[in-house]
Amino acid sequence: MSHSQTETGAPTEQGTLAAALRNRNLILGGLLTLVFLGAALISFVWVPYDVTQMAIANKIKPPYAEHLLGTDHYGRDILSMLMVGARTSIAVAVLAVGIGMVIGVPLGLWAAAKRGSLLDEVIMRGNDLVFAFPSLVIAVMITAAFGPSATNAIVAIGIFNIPVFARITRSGALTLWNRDFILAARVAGKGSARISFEHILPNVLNLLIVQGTIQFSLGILAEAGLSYVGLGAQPPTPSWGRMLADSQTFISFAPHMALFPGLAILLTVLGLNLMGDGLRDLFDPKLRRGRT
Amino acid sequence: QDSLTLGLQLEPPHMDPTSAAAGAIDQVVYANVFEGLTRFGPDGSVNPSLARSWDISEDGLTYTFHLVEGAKFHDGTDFEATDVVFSLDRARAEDSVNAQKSLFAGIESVEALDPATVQVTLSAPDGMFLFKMAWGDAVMVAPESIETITTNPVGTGAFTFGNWVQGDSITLQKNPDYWGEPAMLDSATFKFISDPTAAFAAMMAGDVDVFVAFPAPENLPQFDADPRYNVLIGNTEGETIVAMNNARPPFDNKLVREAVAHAINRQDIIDGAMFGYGTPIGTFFAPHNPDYVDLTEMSAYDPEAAKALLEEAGVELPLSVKMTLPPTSYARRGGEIVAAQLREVGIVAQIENVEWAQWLENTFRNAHDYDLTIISHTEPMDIASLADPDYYTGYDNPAFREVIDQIAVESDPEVRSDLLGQAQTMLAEDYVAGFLFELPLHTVAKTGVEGLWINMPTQATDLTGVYWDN
Amino acid sequence: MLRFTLTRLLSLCLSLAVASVVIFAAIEVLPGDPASIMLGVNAQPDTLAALRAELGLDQPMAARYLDWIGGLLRGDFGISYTYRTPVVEMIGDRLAVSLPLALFSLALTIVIAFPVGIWAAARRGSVADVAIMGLTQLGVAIPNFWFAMLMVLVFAINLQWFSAGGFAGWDAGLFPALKSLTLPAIALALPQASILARVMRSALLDTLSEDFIRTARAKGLSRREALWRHALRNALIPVLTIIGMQFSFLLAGGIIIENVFYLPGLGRLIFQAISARDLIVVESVVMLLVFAVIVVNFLVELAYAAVDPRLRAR
Amino acid sequence: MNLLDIRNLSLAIHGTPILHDVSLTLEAGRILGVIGESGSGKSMTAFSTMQLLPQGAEPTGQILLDGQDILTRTERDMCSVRGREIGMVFQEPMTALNPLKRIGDQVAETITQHERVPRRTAMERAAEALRRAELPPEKFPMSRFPHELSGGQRQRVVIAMAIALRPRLLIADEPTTALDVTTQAQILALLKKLVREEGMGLMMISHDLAVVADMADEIAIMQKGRVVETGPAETLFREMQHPYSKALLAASTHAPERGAEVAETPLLEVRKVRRSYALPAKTPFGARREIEAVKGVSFTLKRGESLGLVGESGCGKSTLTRAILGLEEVQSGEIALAGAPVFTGHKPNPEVRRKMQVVFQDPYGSFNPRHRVARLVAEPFHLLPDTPRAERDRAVAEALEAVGLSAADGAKYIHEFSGGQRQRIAIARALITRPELILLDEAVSALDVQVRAQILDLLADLSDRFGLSYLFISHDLSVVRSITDRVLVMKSGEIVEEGPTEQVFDSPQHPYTQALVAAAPVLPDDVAA
Ligand SMILES: Nc1ncnc2c1ncn2[C@@H]1O[C@H](COP(=O)(O)OP(=O)(O)OP(=O)(O)O)[C@@H](O)[C@H]1O
Ligand SMILES: Nc1ncnc2c1ncn2[C@@H]1O[C@H](COP(=O)(O)OP(=O)(O)OP(=O)(O)O)[C@@H](O)[C@H]1O
Ligand SMILES: [Mg+2]
Ligand SMILES: [Mg+2]
Repeated sequence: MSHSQTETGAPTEQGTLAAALRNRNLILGGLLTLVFLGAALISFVWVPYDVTQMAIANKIKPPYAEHLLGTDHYGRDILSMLMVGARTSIAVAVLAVGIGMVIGVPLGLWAAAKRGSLLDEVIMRGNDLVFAFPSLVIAVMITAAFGPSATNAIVAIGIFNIPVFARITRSGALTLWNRDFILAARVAGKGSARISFEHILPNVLNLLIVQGTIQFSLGILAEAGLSYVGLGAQPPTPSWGRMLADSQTFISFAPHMALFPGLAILLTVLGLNLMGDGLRDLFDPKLRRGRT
Repeated sequence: QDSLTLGLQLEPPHMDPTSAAAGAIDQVVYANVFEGLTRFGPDGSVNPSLARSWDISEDGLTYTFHLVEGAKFHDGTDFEATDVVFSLDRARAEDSVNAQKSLFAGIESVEALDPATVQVTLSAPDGMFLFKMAWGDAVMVAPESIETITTNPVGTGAFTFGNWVQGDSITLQKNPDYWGEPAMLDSATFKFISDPTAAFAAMMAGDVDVFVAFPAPENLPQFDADPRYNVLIGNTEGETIVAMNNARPPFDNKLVREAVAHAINRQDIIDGAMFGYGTPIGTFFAPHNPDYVDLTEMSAYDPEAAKALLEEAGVELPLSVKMTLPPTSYARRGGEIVAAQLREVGIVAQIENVEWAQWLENTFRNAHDYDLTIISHTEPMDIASLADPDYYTGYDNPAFREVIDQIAVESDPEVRSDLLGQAQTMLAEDYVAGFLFELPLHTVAKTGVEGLWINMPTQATDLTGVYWDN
Repeated sequence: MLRFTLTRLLSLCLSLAVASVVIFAAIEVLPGDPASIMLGVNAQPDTLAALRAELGLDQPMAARYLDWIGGLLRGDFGISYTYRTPVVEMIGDRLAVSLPLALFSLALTIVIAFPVGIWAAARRGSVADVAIMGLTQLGVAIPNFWFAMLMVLVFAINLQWFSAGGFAGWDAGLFPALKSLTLPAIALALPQASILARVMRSALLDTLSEDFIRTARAKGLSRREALWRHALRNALIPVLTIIGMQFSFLLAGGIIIENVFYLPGLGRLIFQAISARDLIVVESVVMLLVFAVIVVNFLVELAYAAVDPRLRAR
Repeated sequence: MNLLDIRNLSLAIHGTPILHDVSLTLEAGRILGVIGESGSGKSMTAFSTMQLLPQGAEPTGQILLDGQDILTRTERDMCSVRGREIGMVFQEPMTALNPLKRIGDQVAETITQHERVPRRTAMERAAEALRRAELPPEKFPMSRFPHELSGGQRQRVVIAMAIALRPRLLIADEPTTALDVTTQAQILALLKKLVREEGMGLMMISHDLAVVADMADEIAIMQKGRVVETGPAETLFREMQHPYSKALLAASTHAPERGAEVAETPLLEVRKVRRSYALPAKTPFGARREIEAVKGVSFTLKRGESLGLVGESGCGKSTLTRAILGLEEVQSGEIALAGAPVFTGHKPNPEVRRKMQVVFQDPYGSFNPRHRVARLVAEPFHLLPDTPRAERDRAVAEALEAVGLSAADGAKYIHEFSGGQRQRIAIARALITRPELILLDEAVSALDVQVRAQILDLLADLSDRFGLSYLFISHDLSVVRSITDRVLVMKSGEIVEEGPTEQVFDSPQHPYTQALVAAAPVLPDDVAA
């Protein structure tokens, strides 16, 4: 026990970093996420094959030396498609979850703070209305108004995410408002907005991390559904979701076409989840190792 | 076995073929439940149906139809000349909602001479009149049943309408009182399966016996290799084209259109989008038609020529255009390939996938707001539609119009054939569109089902001759 | 309680009224004309006009809204543009498939998720936990249709235990009807169960560190017993929230699954209706969904109070 | 053989040593009193015996129960030991109860867990246990939820839970801190009876030397994770060797020097305050029932004054505190601080709130588990905008040191502290902005006498220097006597007696006050000297 305990009260940055480094989930998750993020970034400067170029004669080839992950029904290189598709898919999912969180979480906190009031009622019924609209209808409405694009897919999925996060946040916040430390915060003169962010939010963070990673993977898949009706990234811009959707009818004789985008989604989401779990442990004071 | 389950991709919205364009309606009821004065045969020929014969006056203006005897509607009432009058008058009435009202535009009057004879007077001679009377939109309906025709169709056909589980299936029953050759099946059920993968699974699992217009050509080799199934490959009336907006730049310039035509590699599209099925076309005409002229060489794949043409046209490269794609699989897939091919010659076609409703509204109907689109024209003999300068293609050629006008009134087959050839050549020479292929029809059937139509001269699933051969 | 019920009802009515305006406004502005879709590419302008008149589409929007809402109040949802049948009947028919399917898959979801989530939480950090969470990961990330297809390949095509799709209909009897809903219900339940299990685990872990768990253990409860009897209920609120959302979602959200199994459900109805611009059907279904979501959330709110006495007051 | 024999128990949590070679023994039918410094490891020793240590704890040594080592026992074994063989009363009753379960069920669970009895029998026995713990179900229905009980009432639920099965060993960690002296006397009598008549072994952790002196057969004194002295109760106090023990005893009679002047201007005015709680209706549409916790209380607190509030557990003291703080609205009556009402309209008045701070009865629950202590202590700075960061940090460090903690503790989380340490953190938080009025609800109940003396000095000093006023709620009459000028005696939601502290305690008028004063435990005269 030779490590010095810092005498100032401030938590040491190294302490957090060291804890983070000891966290296996965090590291593994971070690595996985980095691989795919890296692939997306590399694709800006280099891909094995141009994804806009087709080679019909060479279509539906299982993996072999020249095409490590095989080719799709237009003879395009699946590896390259995956790399470029990572850009769209990750961007859509991250931003859509971001929109859902940035709007939904405060709404949920607000509603919980004013539980039982008119405001709560208005917020939650508004959420119900948005939630009840089938995402397809929202998608069609948005395309109709603004034309199809990946941006609009982000907005559509983001809108759908808002009530999800609002509800989850509110449910977590409701019980917390009964805790005594809220009284202490109120004695310190903090208003409900401040209490919500300083005291409620950190305590619902676990729920949000879990829900966030779930919505992330649903977002990648939703983009595929939306591009089917015309919203979403327009071809030839590839996206994982659409690669999957396109491969649907080939599944019985060319499973590789679905397998690799499926794996890509799976591993990315897995990475994020591991990271989520890791963060959760990192932020959980009771699980922290001694500050060494 | 005397019942049959058929898979269809689209469910009819309702059962009245005379008040909607949905081919899905005809697909179920044409020739099975409803019959017209004439009807299409499996090869597209026009044959007698409820009119057993007819006389045409010298001037070609008066048609006298002799109706079959003993025909009854399914509700038990007799089919008589007054029903013909009613049906045709209803279709051409002021407030008619018949989707093909133009079929009846030439009719001056319809009269019942006696219960078994009807006289139709035209305002001008029309060589296509009997053909027009064979359409699903011209079938005979019973006046008493008009109120409920959308849910309970009453016709004269070999099958009566049985049961409709909306969203799922429609069952037809054999009509024991049929006036003609009775059906060989006791009942037939149409199941509606829109998802291509589901269609494959349903067929494989044996849930359906026949799938008409099987939607995923990529799965056909599997059925072909399987002795339990037969794959019937036929043709439709669907000319699939890359439509170009002739009315606005850059495609108002024939050179640019020609460049596009040469940039397109038909075989790649047929291989990539249709998995090898489909006959290449070089003009807007069905290749199985005897009057078809093969002009594919005029728009042979030649990217170098395309580039040269673009340069000649003086357009700035890369030329950026929009390609609007409706939701059909041939359009979405074909569009992606076309875009890739165009990119090779310096045309960047931005793909915009749209819904059918939007395509109809923005591309086809009002605004004609598009540069390129892909669509299959499935009506028989629809070359005439291109003559309309207000048509979405925006093709405005008085010479072509004249030829089409002549065809309409010409009844001498030889002259007609010649005129049709001229019209086809004009379209090809003007590079009105990128002509891709004639849409094929794939029907997958269990071995033992016989008597199915192989081709689809009109949207129909004629079950009158279908039987199990065990 | 009486007052509570009354204010709730009032709130419900108000919400529905507002929702009706929003829904109508949002959906009516969609481009695309139902008449033009029905009559296809060869229709003549006069025919289109005639059909629009017949459908009442030539009326001004306000009049159509009043017509629709007036009908709704009388329980008459109007006549579908494309199907030409009363919308109520159509929705009723579809609900007869969708509602049982939603309930079925929700039941499956709960039956799978609860034990799995609890099990994982009880063994936090163990190999079992990691494996289970990995599996739920798979469940969330695997596209629905993929899994559905896989099941069809195995159970319908190879083993021939089930048919590949379709709905036998309730007339055919309870068993055949349920049988035809089994594969779709499983396909729908898999991702939902994965989600629920993850949420369950997370919420449980949060409560497991509370002091009262230690009290329970001091009474002689094993870790697992403490989890079941004390932590579970405390973790239930977020779980109930998710269940509520899942039910609302399952009612009409299974479009993909309905497509893969060609089931005549509500989701496909919406899809068809929106493609055909059968707006009156879309509006009515969305209205119904809003109603369902509000009711479900009201029930969830009641469940909160049932679970947590501290939420009863006020 | 000894019932409990702890041998050389050492403990580290995440590598930080907490206990060093702790050895204790306890025979059946006897009482071991454990006293000592706050944070010295008393509770950890108790948790070790139950094998309910926090995450990351690694015990070494031996804990023999009937000669069998608990540390080597399997978890399964322990499950049948806990609750039946060993019962435990937790130090912090507020968070020890499941908020979602009725108290009757929670008590009955101890029984059903170990014996196959029908639910009815279990409930009857639970009722019996509650009755013995002075919480008769007739007055406090078993259908209540924990949040509907006062601090002392919850503590009694925890006691009922621990004794329901009459375990052979009872570990009571400060079992009576939240109880008024009369109730405390009854509980202590009950415990004694269980020990003497049924041969139970009792390990009683307490800061109240008088209580320990009265109850214990053996006494152990702990400091800094070590047992510094043990011995029989009769002799230990007189023959203490260890300097810490001596210091501890000396501190027990310490009375702070107080020289603050009480101004005549009233600071806090409470007039006819009523507060009632709604209980759920019996039937869904039936009328709501209410219980009145505070029934028209009036008093004034003058500037610079230290006002004591004593009274029966559950008489409404904490409720009154919350009302004064403006945390809950009252049904009727007025509360004004320096002339300004705490509520304007239905909103708490921020101006007034700035002038008040509080130490809640339940220190643990009043801290956000996810914030570090430094941040928690700094929270009231929110009331004073624009305090520079550096100044805050300095103030936090100062406050922590003032209550006997170190500045480094600011980097820890609240669960890493002992009960008394948490209480001190709560005090540090209340003092940090130097408000005009501080409400202290059982603020020193978990502190050892030495630290308590330090805190009381601090309070007196602050009052001297800054004119702070206190409303001091406590069950410990000697503390109230040493720190307050005036005292209010409360019973069943009403103030029954009021007057200068000396006068009320020396010649109580109201029968309840007389009972209180009579029941207060005192150290034997020869020890206290
Ligand atoms: N979870 C934990 N992590 C790290 N340190 C802890 C933890 N819990 C307690 N401690 C430390 O262990 C020491 C002993 O704590 P314990 O609760 O046993 O004290 P105690 O003697 O019961 O004090 P008190 O009388 O104040 O309750 C304290 O210094 C405390 O800071
Ligand atoms: N939320 C509630 N619902 C119903 N009754 C309550 C509620 N909170 C407190 N009570 C009751 O009000 C009375 C006063 O409680 P309070 O907490 O003010 O007592 P107290 O004087 O602080 O007691 P103690 O000294 O035990 O902490 C008690 O009888 C308690 O049972
Ligand atoms: Mg302690
Ligand atoms: Mg209290």
